[in-house]
Amino acid sequence: MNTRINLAGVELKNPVTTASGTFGSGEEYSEFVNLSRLGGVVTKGVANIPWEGNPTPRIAETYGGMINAIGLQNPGIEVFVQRDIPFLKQFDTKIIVNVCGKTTEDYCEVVERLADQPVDLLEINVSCPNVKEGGIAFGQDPKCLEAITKEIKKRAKQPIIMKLSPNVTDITEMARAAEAGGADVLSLINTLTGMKIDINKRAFAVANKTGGLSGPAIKPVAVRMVYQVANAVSLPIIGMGGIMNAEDAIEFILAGATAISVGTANFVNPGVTEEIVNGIEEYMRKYNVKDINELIGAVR
Amino acid sequence: MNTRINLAGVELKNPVTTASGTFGSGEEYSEFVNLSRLGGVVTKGVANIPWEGNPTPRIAETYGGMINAIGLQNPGIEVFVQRDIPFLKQFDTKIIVNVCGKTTEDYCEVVERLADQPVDLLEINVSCPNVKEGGIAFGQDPKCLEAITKEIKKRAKQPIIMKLSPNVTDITEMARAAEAGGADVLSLINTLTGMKIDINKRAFAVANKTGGLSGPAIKPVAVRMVYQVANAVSLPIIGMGGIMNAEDAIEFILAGATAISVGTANFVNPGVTEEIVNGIEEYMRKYNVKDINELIGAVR
Amino acid sequence: MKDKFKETAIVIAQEEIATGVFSMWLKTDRIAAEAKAGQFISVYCREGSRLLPRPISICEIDTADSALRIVYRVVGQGTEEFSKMNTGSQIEILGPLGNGFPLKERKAFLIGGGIGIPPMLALAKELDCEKNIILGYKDELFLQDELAEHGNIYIATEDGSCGTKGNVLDAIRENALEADIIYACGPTPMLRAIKEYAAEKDIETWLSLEEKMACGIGACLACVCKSKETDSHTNVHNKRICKDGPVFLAEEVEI
Amino acid sequence: MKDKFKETAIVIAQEEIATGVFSMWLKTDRIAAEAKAGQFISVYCREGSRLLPRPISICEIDTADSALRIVYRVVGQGTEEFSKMNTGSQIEILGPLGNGFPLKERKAFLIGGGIGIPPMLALAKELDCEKNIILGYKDELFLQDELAEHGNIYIATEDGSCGTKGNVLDAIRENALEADIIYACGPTPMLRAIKEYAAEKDIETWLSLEEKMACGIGACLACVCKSKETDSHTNVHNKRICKDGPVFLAEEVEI
Ligand SMILES: Cc1cc2nc3c(=O)[nH]c(=O)nc-3n(C[C@H](O)[C@H](O)[C@H](O)COP(=O)(O)OP(=O)(O)OC[C@H]3O[C@@H](n4cnc5c(N)ncnc54)[C@H](O)[C@@H]3O)c2cc1C
Ligand SMILES: Cc1cc2nc3c(=O)[nH]c(=O)nc-3n(C[C@H](O)[C@H](O)[C@H](O)COP(=O)(O)OP(=O)(O)OC[C@H]3O[C@@H](n4cnc5c(N)ncnc54)[C@H](O)[C@@H]3O)c2cc1C
Ligand SMILES: Cc1cc2nc3c(=O)[nH]c(=O)nc-3n(C[C@H](O)[C@H](O)[C@H](O)COP(=O)(O)O)c2cc1C
Ligand SMILES: Cc1cc2nc3c(=O)[nH]c(=O)nc-3n(C[C@H](O)[C@H](O)[C@H](O)COP(=O)(O)O)c2cc1C
Ligand code: FES
Ligand code: FES
Repeated sequence: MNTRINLAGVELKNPVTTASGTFGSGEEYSEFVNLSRLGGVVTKGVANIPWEGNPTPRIAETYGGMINAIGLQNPGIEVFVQRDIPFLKQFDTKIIVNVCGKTTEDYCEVVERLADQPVDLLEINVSCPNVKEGGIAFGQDPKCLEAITKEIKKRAKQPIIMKLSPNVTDITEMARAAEAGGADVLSLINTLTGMKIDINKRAFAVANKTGGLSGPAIKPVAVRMVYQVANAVSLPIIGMGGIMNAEDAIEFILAGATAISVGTANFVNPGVTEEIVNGIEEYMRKYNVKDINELIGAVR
Repeated sequence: MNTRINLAGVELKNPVTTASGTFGSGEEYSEFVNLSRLGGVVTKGVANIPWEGNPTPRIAETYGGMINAIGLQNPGIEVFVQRDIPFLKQFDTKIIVNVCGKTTEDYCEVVERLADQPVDLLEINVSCPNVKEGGIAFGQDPKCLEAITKEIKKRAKQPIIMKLSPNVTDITEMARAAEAGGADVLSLINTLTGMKIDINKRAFAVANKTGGLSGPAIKPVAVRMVYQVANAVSLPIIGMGGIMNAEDAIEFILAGATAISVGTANFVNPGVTEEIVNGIEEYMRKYNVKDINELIGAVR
Repeated sequence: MKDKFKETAIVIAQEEIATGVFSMWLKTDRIAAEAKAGQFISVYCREGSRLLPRPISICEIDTADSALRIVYRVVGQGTEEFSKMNTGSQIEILGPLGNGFPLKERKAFLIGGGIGIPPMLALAKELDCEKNIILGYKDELFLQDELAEHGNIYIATEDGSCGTKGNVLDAIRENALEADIIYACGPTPMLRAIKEYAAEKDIETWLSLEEKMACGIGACLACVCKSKETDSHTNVHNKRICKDGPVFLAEEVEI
Repeated sequence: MKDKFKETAIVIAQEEIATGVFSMWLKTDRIAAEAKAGQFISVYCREGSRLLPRPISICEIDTADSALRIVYRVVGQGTEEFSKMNTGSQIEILGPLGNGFPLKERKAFLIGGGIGIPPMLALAKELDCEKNIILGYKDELFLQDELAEHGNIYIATEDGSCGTKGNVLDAIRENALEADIIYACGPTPMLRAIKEYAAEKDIETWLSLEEKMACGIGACLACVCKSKETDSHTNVHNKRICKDGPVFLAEEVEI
């Protein structure tokens, strides 16, 4: 039984990765999960310099989901390179660094700093709804997306994954723009912009007013977008959005994802990523699937 | 205590209406709800001629929501005028007819046929994700939306509500286009386009492949869009998307909705609309709100 | 004219009568008094991530005690949830829904396939005529003894472990059974074969259909089937299974 | 170095000890053995529409029986769900989480306000020194008798129905109490006032803070508070309440 998949020349032992921002750099969850069992660890977004993030409350629970407006708090690339990469190198898993920035230069600075680092893939977050500058602005305009993809691609030593925002009219247009810019892989979806109001306090539930909706509530939107993109471009896709268990992971793979990321589910069950790895293997045994690659995009 | 609200000159006894397509023309639910307790009944979309709708399965349950691809099956405007309007006239509630079509002419034909009918408001569905032509195409392009709004407005004898699609990059752009076209009221949101795959059958859960995601899962997106639109245009808004109870209804009102519609919740509890009317009154008593209009857009 | 009710029923008893097949008696307030064979109830999940009610046929009606019996197979998370309920558990239900079987007292076939068997018990009890009851199973039997109290039982099993090896039509042929009217509920391929058989023999046939449902009362148009004629309500070739059915005259519908 | 566990605990007993305030004893597998006063557990809802765990302080630790006690107020649907559980119910928990109170055996104030009182019981039991325990309530009292077994109790109530009318600082002043170290948990305005009082009197003070949490283990950065110095982990002026706290030296944090 083969569970290995290939993302732009990088072989993951299985399609299961962690969704950026929900898993730190893996240290905290390493008490619950053997990181070496995962296809890859996608780190929390890191910028060229440290970011303080947004005021609290930064999260709110919603029906079958949650809103977050962390605001990309991060220690900056220097601390990350010195602390988080060596930590992750202890494990037999791929290291996928999620990169954020306010300007194209910010992104490029991070990407260049990582050039000589033992990092396998770079995931470029151009779709964070929770910071004012940069972030989602790049992710909602195909021309901007293509341009920034080009700039980053020029400088990146590792294959680049462009992470798409679902807050767009036509996700395939964005996917094609990223492809045109030279993206090696696409990941989707980032969070849907949402809001919650506390009717007793008559106040916004997160200080930032709006935040990103994640969790199983958004899964149908995510599956639809993965399907649409898989049928529009020829790049491999990392699918995510509401994956809670192996069944959900397989749904994304059948829709066209080569790999998947697990986000909000970690908060519901800190051991979930490893359970998903096992569950995918069980499904393959049950249906006698010899190679996971047979399942990718198998429903059309 | 005043619960009356005003939509383009039409006074509703309270802000609670039914979401189009989930409540037929009220007859079936009249066994569970006293329709005269509702602010208004919004009917299932009706076209100039009968539509067969999509193949089955037309729906699928999702986490905290459901996907539907009914495909706007309807008996056509003639049957509607002869059967459904007289039925609704028996009740002391406002009649809001939801109109669908494939071309601008289709919409106009329905609107003209309703000119001399005892109908209070027309809700124009330019946002249905489940029919190939028309529908959402108008609702995802601001120019098309403005143009069709203008054409309909010219012919309509009743105030028109333009129902917006959430499947857009910038909902305020769409709202402004509808306003520019002469819309009297906006309603939002229609469903988010979603997909579900049955991993055991390796097949799409709804025959149409994609369908519209509704229910509490989408509420944060809906509240966010209502808030954004309320702060972008000066038209009254009918807010909807995942309202399950009075608390949810009040959340939409605080975000900026003048009235609200209840859709998927009817399937969970056929008496829910009346319970929401009562629950809003309770909230007003609890917080000593004299006039519901004080709550509209009160959180900013 | 209110004849449907949403109520909180109480589980009187629940029992696993075959592997993964559960029989549950429910104490109702008003639903049992209105119920007829062939109708169904919508059963709501407690778990809030599952919003839509599950349609389940009425298997027995006890008007004296205002109780209803349902028999269901665990196929997903909703039925799994129901199977965990104990005596005294509260369960939200809506019903009775649909039209039910017409009671025509002629020499009848009552044909049930798999989890389509339960409604045949209510029908067998209500129908006062000569009844040949043909039951199709994959392997494990259930409800056959109770049904035997109300007519002649013929069994078909896919694996041949009991009765005729094959399907219900094989059992009918093997036993050279005849009827003036057919009532059937079960998987679509079975219903399709019965429709064909009945057309050949020109037997009046009533089929109980299934489709995914949302409202359960005819409002949302989720659960339609294709009808031969333009339907008077929908004004197109679609009938609503939850409201106009689930029981249809075979020639009325395309399956 | 695994010191946190996700496990299915069993409810040993549950009791409403004041209006809407519940005391629950949980049988744990490994968490109780690792737990310290001032730490908390994440309690998961069964209802799937509520995904995030609820952080609840540890109120008592019984290592012998591997049991934990929590005392919580019903404020929303999650705590409502917990309050309905009975002896034998299974409940998913994650813990022990956070740092806990440092045990410094000096003349101490243990100050609890409202639902900040429960962790003071675990602390009072672990701390072997002179303890003045000052408890602030709105009106109805709870846990005061149990706390009285471990130190001198002073009570403040907003409505004056018991002890000092006013807040915990009013009670401290009214009784002319003094301390070398302060441990406090309760609403932010109370903590802010204590921080100010302690700064004036130059008393070492440990505050237990609250914030909305997602992961509970330091990974998601949802639950930060502002710190005076750049935090060594985050490299900005933010500390994670779930991991670096919930207990902080008062001058370290801005509240
Ligand atoms: C009129 C009618 C009568 C029925 N009577 C019985 C009965 O007596 N005994 C019995 O065991 N089953 C019966 N069924 C089928 C039963 O409704 C499904 O098995 C059940 O809904 C599955 O729910 P689940 O949550 O376990 O499965 P899931 O697959 O998790 O359900 C997901 C969704 O699909 C729907 N669904 C799944 N299968 C079916 C189906 N076959 N028909 C309609 N909706 C479905 C569910 O209601 C739910 O909305 C009947 C169906 C209909 C339409
Ligand atoms: C470290 C820590 C220790 C705590 N110890 C206790 C205790 O011992 N006893 C007690 O009664 N309460 C305690 N709380 C508060 C408790 O977590 C909340 O009352 C509880 O989460 C409310 O859940 P709910 O579903 O009933 O309310 P809802 O308002 O419906 O909850 C919605 C969401 O908001 C979160 N939330 C709501 N209020 C709070 C809050 N005050 N702090 C953090 N998250 C919140 C919930 O966890 C949930 O994610 C503690 C909080 C923290 C951070
Ligand atoms: C608390 C939180 C923090 C997140 N931070 C980031 C981030 O730093 N960079 C990023 O690209 N996506 C971030 N995301 C988005 C997730 O990586 C993922 O795209 C999204 O949550 C959908 O997946 P899920 O439903 O499995 O959580 C964050 C999500 C959450 C819930
Ligand atoms: C079964 C179903 C049918 C619908 N049909 C229509 C329709 O005919 N016209 C329309 O404008 N919206 C239609 N909608 C969308 C709803 O009116 C509403 O905008 C949406 O469901 C969000 O609200 P909810 O989450 O409360 O259901 C339909 C929704 C459902 C679930
Ligand atoms: S389920 Fe709504 S019409 Fe049948
Ligand atoms: S809750 Fe995730 S860091 Fe504290």
